[in-house]
Amino acid sequence: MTHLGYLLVGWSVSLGCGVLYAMRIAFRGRVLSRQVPADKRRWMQSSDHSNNDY
Amino acid sequence: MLADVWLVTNKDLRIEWRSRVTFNQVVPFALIVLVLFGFALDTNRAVLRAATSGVFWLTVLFVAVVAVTRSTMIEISDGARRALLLGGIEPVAIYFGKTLAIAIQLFGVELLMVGGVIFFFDATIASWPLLLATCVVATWCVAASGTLLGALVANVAARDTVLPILLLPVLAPVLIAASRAFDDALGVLVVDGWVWLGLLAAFGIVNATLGTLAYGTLLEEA
Amino acid sequence: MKNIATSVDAATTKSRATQILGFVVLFGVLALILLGFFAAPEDDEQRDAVRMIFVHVPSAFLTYAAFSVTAAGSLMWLWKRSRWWDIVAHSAAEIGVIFCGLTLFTGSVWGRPTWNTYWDWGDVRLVTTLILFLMMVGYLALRAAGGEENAVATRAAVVGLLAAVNIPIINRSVEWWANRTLHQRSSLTDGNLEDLTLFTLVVGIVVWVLFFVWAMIHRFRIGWLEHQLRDIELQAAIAGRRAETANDPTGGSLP
Amino acid sequence: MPIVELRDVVVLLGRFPALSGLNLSLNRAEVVLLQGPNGAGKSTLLRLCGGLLRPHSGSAVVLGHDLCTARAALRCRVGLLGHDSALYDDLSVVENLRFFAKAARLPPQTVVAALDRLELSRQLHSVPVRQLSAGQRRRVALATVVLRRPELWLLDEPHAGLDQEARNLLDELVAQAVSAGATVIVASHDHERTLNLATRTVTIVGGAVATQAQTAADTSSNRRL
Repeated sequence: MTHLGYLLVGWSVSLGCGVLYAMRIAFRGRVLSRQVPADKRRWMQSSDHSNNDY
Repeated sequence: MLADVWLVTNKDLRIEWRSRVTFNQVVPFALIVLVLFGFALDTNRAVLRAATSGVFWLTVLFVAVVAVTRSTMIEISDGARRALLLGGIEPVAIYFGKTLAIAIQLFGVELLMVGGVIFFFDATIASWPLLLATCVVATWCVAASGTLLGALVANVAARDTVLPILLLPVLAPVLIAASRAFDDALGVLVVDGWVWLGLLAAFGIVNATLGTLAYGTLLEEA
Repeated sequence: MKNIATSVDAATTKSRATQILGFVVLFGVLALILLGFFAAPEDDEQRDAVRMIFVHVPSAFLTYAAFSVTAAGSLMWLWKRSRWWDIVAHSAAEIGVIFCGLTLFTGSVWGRPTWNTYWDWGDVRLVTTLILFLMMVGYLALRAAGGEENAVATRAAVVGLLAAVNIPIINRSVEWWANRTLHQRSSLTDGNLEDLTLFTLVVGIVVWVLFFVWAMIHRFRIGWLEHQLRDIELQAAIAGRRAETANDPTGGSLP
Repeated sequence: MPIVELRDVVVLLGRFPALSGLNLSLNRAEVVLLQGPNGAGKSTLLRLCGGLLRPHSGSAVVLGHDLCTARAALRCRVGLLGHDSALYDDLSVVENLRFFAKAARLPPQTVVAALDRLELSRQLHSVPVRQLSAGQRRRVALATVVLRRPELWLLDEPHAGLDQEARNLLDELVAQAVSAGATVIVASHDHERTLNLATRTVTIVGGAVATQAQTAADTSSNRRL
């Protein structure tokens, strides 16, 4: 296969970045989840009391 | 409305006239940058001449960062931003007033810099109308984007570092277009400078529109 | 993604849907590697270097998709002032910057064997993408600089829109600047690609989009949790202040 | 209709709740003495009433303007004297006042009238604000408030840095404004002085009202001016 070095670098950096980022957000989500009580972890529902009427 | 714009411009220019910050610091800074580029590129006269447009506008961008910072600082020091808000002037008038003040100052610096490149870089002017028109329009673009971003970072703690990070990429198209137009005006490159000028005008209009829409919100909340 | 086998843990940002999605992405990546390296044929001119297309083009596609989401989220924040849209804009910007960096990187690495250069200042899309990258790095830097939550959101939204508005102009300007480009005209539409190459490219885009969705969901939930944490912190601070009021040492006595 | 109507107002400075659920209702022509320890939220309350801050939660209406939506309209009708003087250092006294007068669309003669009212000598008119003493600076800042004839006066430690003569002048100005129907909120440590005028004292602790009381000036209605 020609240009194998270039291909390996391009592919591995792309996939590596994806995997690292995925691990990072999964880990960070885990850490943060432990700090927030379960009733506040409903993603789609707003519990925002601040004045959003501008 | 126009009276309010002039009120703000007049105020900023008057403050500049009294404090001479731009004149005493920015003009020497601009000339030093030009001279340093001269040292860096002086081995080859042709290289220096070919690079003149780019060097000129790159220097303008650096100067713009200083001018915008100064324009923002006027309103932050001693609660003057509060004064501006309490004054009852429309945010749009404040935006255009401050933009105009920055533009006038930058234009003055640019005229001195044109003298600088003629003197140090051996530049010859092929078309004065194109040169001056480019200066006017590009300066407006720089001032319009700068005023908007100046208000945006005004209350950020790290505004001195955040402003260039945001402003310089936004001004990249101005650098490109103004340099090409200057290439034509200086007779360095065979391009149609007026087409580039049109592009600059489009950029200026778009960014001033965005500034008009966003400035009030930024002044109130950010 | 690591412990897919375990049941849904209460204290994570994953859910049944994201777990399945994560699985699909993993298999998709494996399939893409097999397709890209072994099934797709080599190009007549570029030889095997063409296989870079399967990571480069999907990344570029996602860059612009992600920043469009950021622009939309910014606009919606300024209009509706809903925290939801603000977090969407932030999440998409963060993921977009990563893909934008990868686009630039894979493009350069691909450019070396095919165009014999890592970088060309005359290339329209290259320069446009670089400026976009710098703008969005500025966007994230502004976010990171911190401040009051709503103020940060408003500032960031203006920068997000500024980038979105300026990119087409930059694209036009650089095009005029050079009137030349190393990029082949849109690879997808000119019909020069082999069927299997085209199929692999489509698989690549689909896999990348699925990963984007997976990452967006997780990143959004992180943003949401951070917002909740700030809210909890704020409620505690308010309660603390109120306690001061209740235990007023002077008892409100007047002179 | 109350001039100031605040209910459960929370105001954030950064992430700090400077006001933590404050309730306050003021009527026309009241003079309120705002007391409380440092960091209690007095200045924040004044800046809020001046339309410079947005409540994070709660409802706040000042002079009929909702502070969540109509701060710009409110700001034209209030006069705020803050800790800092809100003047342009490099402009002269007259230039500063002219700028504010033009911004508020007031006739030019109001500038001279305001300066005369504050007894600023003519020699000082063309001096850059940078060169003024702290007391003179304070007088000019006060002139920018007087100039606008606000319906609500918000004075943050107005007596600080003023000499005896200027303090008397300030009291006189406030008394005149009140008799003309203006409402005044004064945050001050100088109790004795301000108490003469105050119809009410409000003590703020921890970003909320701890106590409030009517004062002699109000009940006996023979204010010593």
